[in-house]
Amino acid sequence: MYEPKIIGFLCNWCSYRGADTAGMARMKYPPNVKIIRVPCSGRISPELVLRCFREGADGVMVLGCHIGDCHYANGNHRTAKRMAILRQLLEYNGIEAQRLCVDWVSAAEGEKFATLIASFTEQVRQLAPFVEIMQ
Amino acid sequence: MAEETRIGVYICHCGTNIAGVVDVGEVSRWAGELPNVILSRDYKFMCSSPGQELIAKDIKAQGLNRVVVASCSPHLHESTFRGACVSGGLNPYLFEMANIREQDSWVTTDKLEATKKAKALVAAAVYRVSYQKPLESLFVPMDPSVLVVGGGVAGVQAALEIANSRRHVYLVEREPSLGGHMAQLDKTFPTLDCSACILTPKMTDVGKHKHVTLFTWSEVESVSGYVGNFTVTIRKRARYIHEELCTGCGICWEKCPKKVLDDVFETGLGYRKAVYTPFPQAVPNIPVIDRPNCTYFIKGTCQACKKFCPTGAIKFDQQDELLTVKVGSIILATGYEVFDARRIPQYGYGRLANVFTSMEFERLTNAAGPTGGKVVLRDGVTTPKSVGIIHCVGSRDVNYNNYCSAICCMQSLKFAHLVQEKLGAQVYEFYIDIRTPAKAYDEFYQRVLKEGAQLIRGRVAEVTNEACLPGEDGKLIIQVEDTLIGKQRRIPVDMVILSVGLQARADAKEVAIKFGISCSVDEWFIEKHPKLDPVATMTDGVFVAGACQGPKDIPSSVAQGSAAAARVMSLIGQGEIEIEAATAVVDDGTCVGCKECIPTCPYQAISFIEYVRKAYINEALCKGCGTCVGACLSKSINLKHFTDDQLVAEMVGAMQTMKLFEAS
Amino acid sequence: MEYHNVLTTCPYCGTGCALHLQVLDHQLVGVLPAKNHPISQGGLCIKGWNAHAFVNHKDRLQTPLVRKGGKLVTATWDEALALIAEKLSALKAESGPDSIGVFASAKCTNEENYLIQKFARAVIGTNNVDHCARL
Amino acid sequence: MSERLTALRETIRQILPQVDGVIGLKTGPAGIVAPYLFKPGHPEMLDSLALWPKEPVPDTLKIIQKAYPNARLAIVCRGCEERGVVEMFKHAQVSLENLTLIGLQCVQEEALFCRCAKPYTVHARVTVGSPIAGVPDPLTEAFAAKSQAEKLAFWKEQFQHCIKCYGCRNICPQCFCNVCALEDEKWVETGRLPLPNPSLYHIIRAMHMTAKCVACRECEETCPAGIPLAIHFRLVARDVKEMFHYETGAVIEQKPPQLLTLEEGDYERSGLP
Repeated sequence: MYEPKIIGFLCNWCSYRGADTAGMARMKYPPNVKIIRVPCSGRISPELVLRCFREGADGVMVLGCHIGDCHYANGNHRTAKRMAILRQLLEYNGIEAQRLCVDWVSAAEGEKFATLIASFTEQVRQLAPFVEIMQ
Repeated sequence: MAEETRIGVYICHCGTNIAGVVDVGEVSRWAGELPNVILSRDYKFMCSSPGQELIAKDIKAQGLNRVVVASCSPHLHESTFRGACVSGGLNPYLFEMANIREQDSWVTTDKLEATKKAKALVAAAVYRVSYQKPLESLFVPMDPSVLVVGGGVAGVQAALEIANSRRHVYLVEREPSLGGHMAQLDKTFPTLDCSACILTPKMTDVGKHKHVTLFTWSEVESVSGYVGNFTVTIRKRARYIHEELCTGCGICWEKCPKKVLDDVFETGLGYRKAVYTPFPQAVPNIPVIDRPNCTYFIKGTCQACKKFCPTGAIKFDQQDELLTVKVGSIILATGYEVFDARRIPQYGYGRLANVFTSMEFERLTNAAGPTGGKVVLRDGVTTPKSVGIIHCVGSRDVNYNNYCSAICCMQSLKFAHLVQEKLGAQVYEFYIDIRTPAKAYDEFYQRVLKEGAQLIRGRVAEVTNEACLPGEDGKLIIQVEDTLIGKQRRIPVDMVILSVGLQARADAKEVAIKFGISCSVDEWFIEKHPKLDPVATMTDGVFVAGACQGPKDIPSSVAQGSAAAARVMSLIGQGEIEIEAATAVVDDGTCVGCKECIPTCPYQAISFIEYVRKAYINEALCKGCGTCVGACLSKSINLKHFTDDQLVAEMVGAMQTMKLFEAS
Repeated sequence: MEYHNVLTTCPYCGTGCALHLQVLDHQLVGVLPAKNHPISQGGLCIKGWNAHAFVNHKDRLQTPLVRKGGKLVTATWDEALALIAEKLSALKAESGPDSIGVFASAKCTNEENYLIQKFARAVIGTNNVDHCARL
Repeated sequence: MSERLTALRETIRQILPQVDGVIGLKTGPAGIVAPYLFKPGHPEMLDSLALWPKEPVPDTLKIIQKAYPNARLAIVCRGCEERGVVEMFKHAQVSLENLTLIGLQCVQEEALFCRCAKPYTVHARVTVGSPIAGVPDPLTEAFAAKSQAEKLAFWKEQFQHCIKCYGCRNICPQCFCNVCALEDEKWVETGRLPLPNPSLYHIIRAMHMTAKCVACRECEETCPAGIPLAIHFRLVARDVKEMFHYETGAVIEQKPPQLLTLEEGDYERSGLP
């Protein structure tokens, strides 16, 4: 067992606030995910996700507003499309798609956020450290 | 030569909020060794005045050109610390925040792990801040006109406040008259003053105000632009009445032969004509012709109203009009809907005649209502001798709405008082908890108790007309577990009132998208901050007031109306508006003109310059979402303050720290 | 409006990959590999792919430069060659022919490389000849 | 083959007088084939007209149109090249105005060589040869059947040979950026050969080719290491078709899916929560 290193990209308006909500409610979750705030999940280019893996991240989370609730109307629609393809591509390259978590967390869903962090950390822990894959 | 990067790092204790879990001294010591960090301090409360002064002083004394504060969420204090940087003479965009409270000390159990995580987050911020560039904000003039959507009490209040300070208000109301739900109510709790009596003067003030343009029977069609410069298209639906010619004399609806069940204002208890104003005090006092029910529109005959109208104001050929107005800010006060009691079949609404909803009861007891204020059963004559009032119908219920509708307790107690006062009937209230927190509310509760209402604590299981015990014949029986005595009870009554909850309007989501704001899971509009910015939204220049933001009573709605007006006035007072500096820019040296970005922009801020065949972003329209950045394959678009370099540096900072801990 | 391809050999190493220089209106605009060429069979390495890049590059020297008073100034070929001859002769007279080495480029053709070794051995009189890409 | 060549020559001969030039292939010195712009007034050049090996002619079209935006041109294109032209049009790189597509239908052996699913044109109104059905792509199928570990091992072996010549990118008509993300140290590590595996270079390129790759297989053909690069692109193309109902080059008016908001069902098919 090892401690997975995870980077989480959170949109400023829903998911980051969801994380704040979890914090305000003092919900406990594992410390493995380091959060990077972006204005919208649509800002996250696939290259950014891949660069995380290159730096040795064992998992990457991309969290945005729920479909239909995007602060920028439909920025997360592109996220949905890009990330769906990126997950497939990871598979085609022998990287488990489970290493890339794409989900939607609203500002109110502190509990969902905390649960998601915990379950994703566990999910990644079940896989080999990424450095062992990337040589 | 490039200027040397000099970073100051400040670790906030936040009392014990952070310091109780994270070893702030250790984080501060460790941050001091990060590249380019000139000084690193920890301090009890960074957001306090001395904390802010510390930053300003260090910037000047130590020549800091970058500042990192590790404390709470940037949503709380980013602007505070940016302000501190500015007072120290530093561009606010050379500041970065690490969230070690909401994302660390409050959520991490293991102190050692929390300290490690704090280090990683601080390192990420330190790495990032080196890449940050000073940004200058764009200023655009603020249009002093205001759009208020919704003519209920919150909207009316907001419109009045703004108009009284001589700024122009466009007030749009979907129904034929202002008034909203409040116009339907009889008495208002806890003072029991007549709703119409206190609302009507406000409505008339707005109606005749020289700084208000009223659009009733109208809806907002579309909104474009941004704070300070919105362009709003309003659909003014055809009333088939010439508004300037109409004097509101009422001859048309007297002469109209077509009676229509009024299921909006009179909740289906009364009738109106096919040409009507919803109630006598309507503002404007101009009727509308109900096209689907008007004989002329159905059969082409009748025209009674037209024949008798003394001013010739009836215009059957009127068309919907699309009007465009320019405003600088918008207040949404679109109100609520009541919960549909039919959704709870076991309460019998719609099936058992004498089960009423709270809104129906308001009309029954209202002197201007269909029964002239006589509280009678559905047969129209019988006076009930006993009345059961059920609280929380559709509220605080996992099957329907999880939240408390805030008004039902007081409303139900008010009903108890009115029933006893008017009929002397026995009243039973069925409640889960009694919530009477505002001024003079609990006193009212005590008063109703003294008046003899029986309060039974328990969620009602069923309302039925199937008698099985003596004394139940011909009655409605309320089956409930009285949780205070721990027994099942059957209470026979003549009339049941369901205190139905409030819920977001069916089209709330649609409206939210139109105005670029967001909705909660329950579809209430989301405010910018639940405590500190309750009437602003995430979209600059768009504010919310009243029950569209969540269940609210009249005092709170009025307060929010005023609050939203105050926020708008403060914007107008600034004269010009600072536009988000973190916008996207196209590097026209590398743009290949593939147009991939153009349709991705939710704000139509990107255009294609044909003669150079390159994309161009209008910074005033850009909201800085960065979706175009994610779409640009040649990486020719960059989002200021969220550049690839900055995000990569932030990530590398976090990763390297994590790897360091892993190795050790 | 005229577009055609000129078949040539990549100048960078001894493999002898064939490549097409794309010519639009007498301007070199790009490189294409030669698919049915027996040696390179449609492939090129990164050097070959960029073989055209220097031709119209703004930094490419168009005339010889001679340092005068610490500054490089443009000169004619005659002037430059005369200066080189003068300096080489002086060096040879002063320190002998083995004080001079000749270093040839992979960008030169076989014929040019033959000539330069001839120059080193016959004109200067040294065996100090080498080449940067002895594949 | 020669019948097709004669027919194509005749077709071009007829079109030539109506246009400023026809882009096709020409046999040069030593029988080496390259793209060429046939001009009216020089029909004799058609004697050296060639069919095979195919070349990335959409790129040639782009080069000429950038310099002569108003020229009336015709282009001899196979199915893949036609799709390439259509996709480049969608990205504002070529114009379909004043352009005549001369469709050249591939024959069985060419289709087998390219493992091509659509060896025929669909938009060209002038065509030469008769369209044949697509052939399966055994390489891609075999890959798709592999397990996670086998996929990883497969690419590890393949990418060991990559010399990072950027040829796959250079030759690709759909790679038209002025500045390439693959040359940015932020995204692709520099100075490292063999490439680390999984190769971010190739994942990023495949990502960029989403809904753009027209399956022309030029990248595979130019790869000095013989890496079967098309596998990536073809699998992604299949996903794009399933998730977003988009096929490159099929419908000129259809916008590429990355640009569009989600349409009904898109989201469900994307497999995201």
